[in-house]
Amino acid sequence: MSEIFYSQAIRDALREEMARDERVLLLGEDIAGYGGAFRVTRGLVEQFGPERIRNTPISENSIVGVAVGSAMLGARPIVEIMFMDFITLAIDQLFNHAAKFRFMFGEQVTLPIVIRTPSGGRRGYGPTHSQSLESLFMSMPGIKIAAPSTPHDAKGMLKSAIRDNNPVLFVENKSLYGTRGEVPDEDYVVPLGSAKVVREGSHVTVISYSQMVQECLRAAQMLERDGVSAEVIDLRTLNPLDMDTLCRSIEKTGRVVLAEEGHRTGGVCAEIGFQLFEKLYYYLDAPIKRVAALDVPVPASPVLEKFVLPDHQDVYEAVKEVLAEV
Amino acid sequence: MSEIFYSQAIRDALREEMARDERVLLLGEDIAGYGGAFRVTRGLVEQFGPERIRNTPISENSIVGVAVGSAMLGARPIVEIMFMDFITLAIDQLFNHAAKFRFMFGEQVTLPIVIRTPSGGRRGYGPTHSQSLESLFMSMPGIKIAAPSTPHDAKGMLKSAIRDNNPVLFVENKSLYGTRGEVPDEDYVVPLGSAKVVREGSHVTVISYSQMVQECLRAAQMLERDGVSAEVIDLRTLNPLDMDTLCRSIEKTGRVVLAEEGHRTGGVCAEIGFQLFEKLYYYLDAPIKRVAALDVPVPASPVLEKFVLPDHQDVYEAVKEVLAEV
Amino acid sequence: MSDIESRQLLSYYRTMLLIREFESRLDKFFVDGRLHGTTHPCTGQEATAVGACAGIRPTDYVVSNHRGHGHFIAKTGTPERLMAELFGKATGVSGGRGGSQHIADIASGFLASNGITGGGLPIAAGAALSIKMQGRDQVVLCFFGDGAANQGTFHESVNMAAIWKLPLILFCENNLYAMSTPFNDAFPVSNVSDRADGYAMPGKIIDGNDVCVVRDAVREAARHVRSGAGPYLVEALTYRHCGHSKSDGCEYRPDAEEAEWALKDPIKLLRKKLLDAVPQQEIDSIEQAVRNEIDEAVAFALDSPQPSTDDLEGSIWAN
Amino acid sequence: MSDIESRQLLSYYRTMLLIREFESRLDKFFVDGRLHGTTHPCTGQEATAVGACAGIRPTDYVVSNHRGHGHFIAKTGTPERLMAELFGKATGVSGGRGGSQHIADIASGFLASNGITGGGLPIAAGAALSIKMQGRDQVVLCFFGDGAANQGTFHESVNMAAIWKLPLILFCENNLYAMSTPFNDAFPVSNVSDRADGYAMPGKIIDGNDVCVVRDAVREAARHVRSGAGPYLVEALTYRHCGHSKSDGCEYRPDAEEAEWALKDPIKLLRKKLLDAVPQQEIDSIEQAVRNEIDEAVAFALDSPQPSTDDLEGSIWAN
Ligand SMILES: Cc1ncc(C[n+]2csc(CCOP(=O)(O)OP(=O)(O)O)c2C)c(N)n1
Ligand SMILES: Cc1ncc(C[n+]2csc(CCOP(=O)(O)OP(=O)(O)O)c2C)c(N)n1
Ligand SMILES: [Mg+2]
Ligand SMILES: [Mg+2]
Repeated sequence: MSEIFYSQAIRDALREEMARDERVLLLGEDIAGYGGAFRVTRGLVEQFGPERIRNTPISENSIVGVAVGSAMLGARPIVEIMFMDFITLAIDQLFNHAAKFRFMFGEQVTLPIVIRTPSGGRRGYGPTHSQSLESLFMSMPGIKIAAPSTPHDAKGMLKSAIRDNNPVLFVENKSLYGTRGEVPDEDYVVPLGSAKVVREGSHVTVISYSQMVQECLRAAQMLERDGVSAEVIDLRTLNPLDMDTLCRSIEKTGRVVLAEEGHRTGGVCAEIGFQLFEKLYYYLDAPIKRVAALDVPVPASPVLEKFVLPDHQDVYEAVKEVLAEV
Repeated sequence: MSEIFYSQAIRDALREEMARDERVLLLGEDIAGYGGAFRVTRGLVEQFGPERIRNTPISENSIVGVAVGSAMLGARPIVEIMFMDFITLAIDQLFNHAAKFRFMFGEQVTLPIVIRTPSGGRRGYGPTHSQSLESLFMSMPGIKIAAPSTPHDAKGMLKSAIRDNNPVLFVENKSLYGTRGEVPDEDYVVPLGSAKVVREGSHVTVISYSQMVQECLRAAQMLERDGVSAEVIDLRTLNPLDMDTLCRSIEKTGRVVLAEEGHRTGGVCAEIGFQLFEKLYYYLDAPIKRVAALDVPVPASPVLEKFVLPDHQDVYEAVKEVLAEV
Repeated sequence: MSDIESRQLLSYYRTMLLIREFESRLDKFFVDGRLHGTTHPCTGQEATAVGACAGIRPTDYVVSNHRGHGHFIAKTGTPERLMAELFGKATGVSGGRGGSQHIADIASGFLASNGITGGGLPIAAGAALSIKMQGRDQVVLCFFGDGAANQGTFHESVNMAAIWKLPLILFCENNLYAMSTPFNDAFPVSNVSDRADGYAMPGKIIDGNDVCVVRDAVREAARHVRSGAGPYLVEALTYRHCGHSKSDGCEYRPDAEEAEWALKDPIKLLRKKLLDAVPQQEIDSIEQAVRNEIDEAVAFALDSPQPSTDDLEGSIWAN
Repeated sequence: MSDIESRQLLSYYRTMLLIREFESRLDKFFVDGRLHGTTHPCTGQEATAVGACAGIRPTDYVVSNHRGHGHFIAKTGTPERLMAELFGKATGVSGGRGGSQHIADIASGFLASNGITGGGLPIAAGAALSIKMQGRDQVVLCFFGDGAANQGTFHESVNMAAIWKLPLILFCENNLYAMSTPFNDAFPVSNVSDRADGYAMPGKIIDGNDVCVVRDAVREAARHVRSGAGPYLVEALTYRHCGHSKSDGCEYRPDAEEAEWALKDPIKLLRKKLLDAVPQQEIDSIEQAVRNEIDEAVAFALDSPQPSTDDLEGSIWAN
């Protein structure tokens, strides 16, 4: 075990998988010498060269298209989209090409593509550099969605994503890059599609993913001081969803809070909440509450950004409300 | 009153609003002489000329961007995106520009833009010409979503959309173009943000929008033969949502089926269902059921397409299941 | 004309006729209501499809667009599974899921077609990137229309292909219209190839209705791109003899223009050339064989089973 | 030098210094931890901002990009509300919501800047379309970088501007890098303007560090586009004296190149020119005035209230 940064965990996964499988290549803006805007890929070009750590022009839609085409002829491309906000430019190649080719060509092709991208705010970058757009991908069949919250899961899940034969959106909340955690020294994977109970509890189940898991854990600590035992579940993968792990917990607690950094309306929580409601109608002791960003662009001003984005305090309050329901 | 086609209702709204307000212009591919792929704008260029009925090159993202820029200097542009599937190319200009400019520039600008686009399948056009992508827009604050199901509402709501000072996505399910209905001869508007009870009933509330409303009405007829009284609500606008109308109905019926043509997971129903659950937890007599497309691309084969897309039969069965809950 | 040459021309003629017969049979089925959905026929553009595929090697790859039946038949040599696809059958190239606009036959090197105008360009560039990185000597031939050349993907993909010197032939079928939009309404320049210089690549305008001219131009382009010199744009001027899609009556095209291009029908031109070189009877027998082949394709399609709906949602994921 | 000329140069000098001082003050605030977020300073590129805005009329419009402080100050003449925006205050041009990359001051004709590389190009074309349709005689000056020129939006918007002959000046600040990517790694041609022919528009390469050269080129471009002749591309060669953004140490740039461009510092060059024409003391007093003005802007920003959170969600809709 070593304690490393989240960004290092991603870098290690890339390095190990590229060493393991020469079909793996990286495509993205400024990923070579510069190492990407968040320096995640720093040092890789020295080891793998500029062919495999390939700087691209600023052309998001076609970068993804190039990845799709290369995958059709045997490559296993990983694309870095510098900020998740820019993935809006590549939605056509993602949704009408990457997500559909396998199914619509009668399963003739496999598209082992990973799209890595930093999401999230809390840095004062403003409306076009702070979004969490996972929910767009929730409604598009054919793309898996991974969003790990710890260095351990980041490394293990990125390895799974790279070895997966399907397009995978790999979301790295930028607030996580500077967090640390224990990571095994030997090769390991964390399978896609498995949620994890990261804190056991009995009164309420708090469900989240990515950076918001940290906020939920902090809220759980605050709640503990109030005598509330919160179980916290890290979804880790949004597609496919591991509903079993959620249901097991909720059958025990009967109460649920869902949390995400994206906008409230039409968000990830809506889908998960609906599914929980479908499956656990008779187990729930209170309506499910969700914690999410306000339905406005993420402002640059620190005061406004803090107001718009959800944090541990919001989770704490939502749990209190859920517990107050009769 | 006159009975006209849905496509005619749209055309009439365009014609009347363009005559009323010279700032209104149309932008889109083949909208002038050809009248657009579905001939909705046919005849308008003869009346308003090629400056205001402006054919564009095939450049979806920039067409929307041009609309945004023109709106900043006083135009009221209406963009036709030939198939909703192609809106994927314009997501950046829609989400990072049109949706954000007003808020993020401190309310200095208004962007009165309408994006008209035909959605939906049932024509064997295959995976890139059959999608219902409303749910993408549900999670992006700053764009209203209108999706009328009748010629009357199409005309009245398009007029509202054109007169609205915000970006409005105006969804025209292509199966509706050939449907007919009564439309007043005089000027009228149907406000955005108001749902409508299109059939009264007492046992169950069936909620939908756009073409699926027709399927729900057909299901309601079948149910009536079985002695089931279904109330059917046409949402008409997806953003802002008119939750009051839904709640009033459900407080009466206690049971709900939601229906949409888009994919099940992460769809419009998830959000509406969640909100209903939040608001009406203590009124519901059974879990809410949703009817939606399977989570695969819409296939071209008639057999497969029918299997994948939801219809009146699916609504009928869902209602039966909801009524069977204790 | 040498014997080899005339054999070759006969083979082009056969494939071009196959394409035309395929499209005209489809047309009948639509009129009769036996097919629904829509399709973009390539009638009149058979020389670009056949000539371009004749200019590359069988081991090379093709990426196509919405008007792809000709490309498909020219590349794969057979209409059967395409016909089955149009009928939505399990034996269709895409298992009935794709239909007219969404076809692939990976085994034959026909990588993809797609309903998104301009969507194939980055896909083709990506395929060429894989070829280059694997040190193979294939090329990718990407078909696209004049209209597609105004999509952002054209600019972005061609730029990447150029800086990375990818083995990509950009084959533009300039049929003077994008749907109803005449070339000059959508372009400030006279030709798509006026943009080639902006990517430091060759851009060659050719007669797209002469199958040999097309073949030779693509051969030249293939030599260029295979040598590692980067992408090459071929702009073939041609014309569709039909509407853009099923519902198009072509009111936007001047009659005189249509008449002029009718005279340049690539099949008629080739037939005339062949009549000088081979006995009429040989041509007749090809025409009969083509009709038979299409009959058989139709029979195959009709006899084929409907696709299964079992575990359709599960089938979206690869293992 | 005539007196009018020297007055004009002094005024450019003042604005250029204002921009530089603005950026350098911001830099200190970031280092001191008094500002967070990030910013893209335009230090070294003051001549393009000031020269270009001097080449258009006050009633003309500007669309900017992520590196927009200079454009803003050059167009609006004042740094106060931009400084307040950087501090996220209610008095900021965008009410504190936008921050460094998302600024607009409609009243001054500064229409928009945005964090999406290439995103401003269609917006600018659209603004030009409105001008044209309303029969007004303004122009839109759109700033973008060399990197942005590879986005699909460049191709699409320039094409539309060209076919519709829109009054749009495409002003490319080619600072030889897009973030860390040298021009030649992203372009197969030597200059952005090598692509102008592909849109049948003029493309002119100029020294972007000489404010008068920039002004004159933009004047010429403005004349052209105002006359209805369609868009005009000006490619100004320049260099940023700093990292791409706060976190960039510029390791990717050769020292010799940086040194060479340091000699071409547009402010130094202009100062030298001025010293021949006006008394040193006049220059000194401008420098002092600029420092004072920035001090005042900072005081204004610091004294300003935080933005209100009342009904934030409601404020997304216009009535
Ligand atoms: C992204 C996108 N926009 C628009 C369309 C509708 N459409 C289909 S083909 C076509 C015209 C294409 O013209 P061109 O590229 O010249 O090809 P041609 O049809 O002439 O062969 C259009 C606008 C589409 N399929 N995809
Ligand atoms: C769509 C998008 N892609 C990538 C980025 C990240 N990014 C910001 S500026 C920049 C480089 C832009 O280069 P250029 O256009 O030359 O402008 P410069 O920074 O040199 O002034 C990049 C890649 C972005 N903001 N938006
Ligand atoms: Mg064409
Ligand atoms: Mg640059």
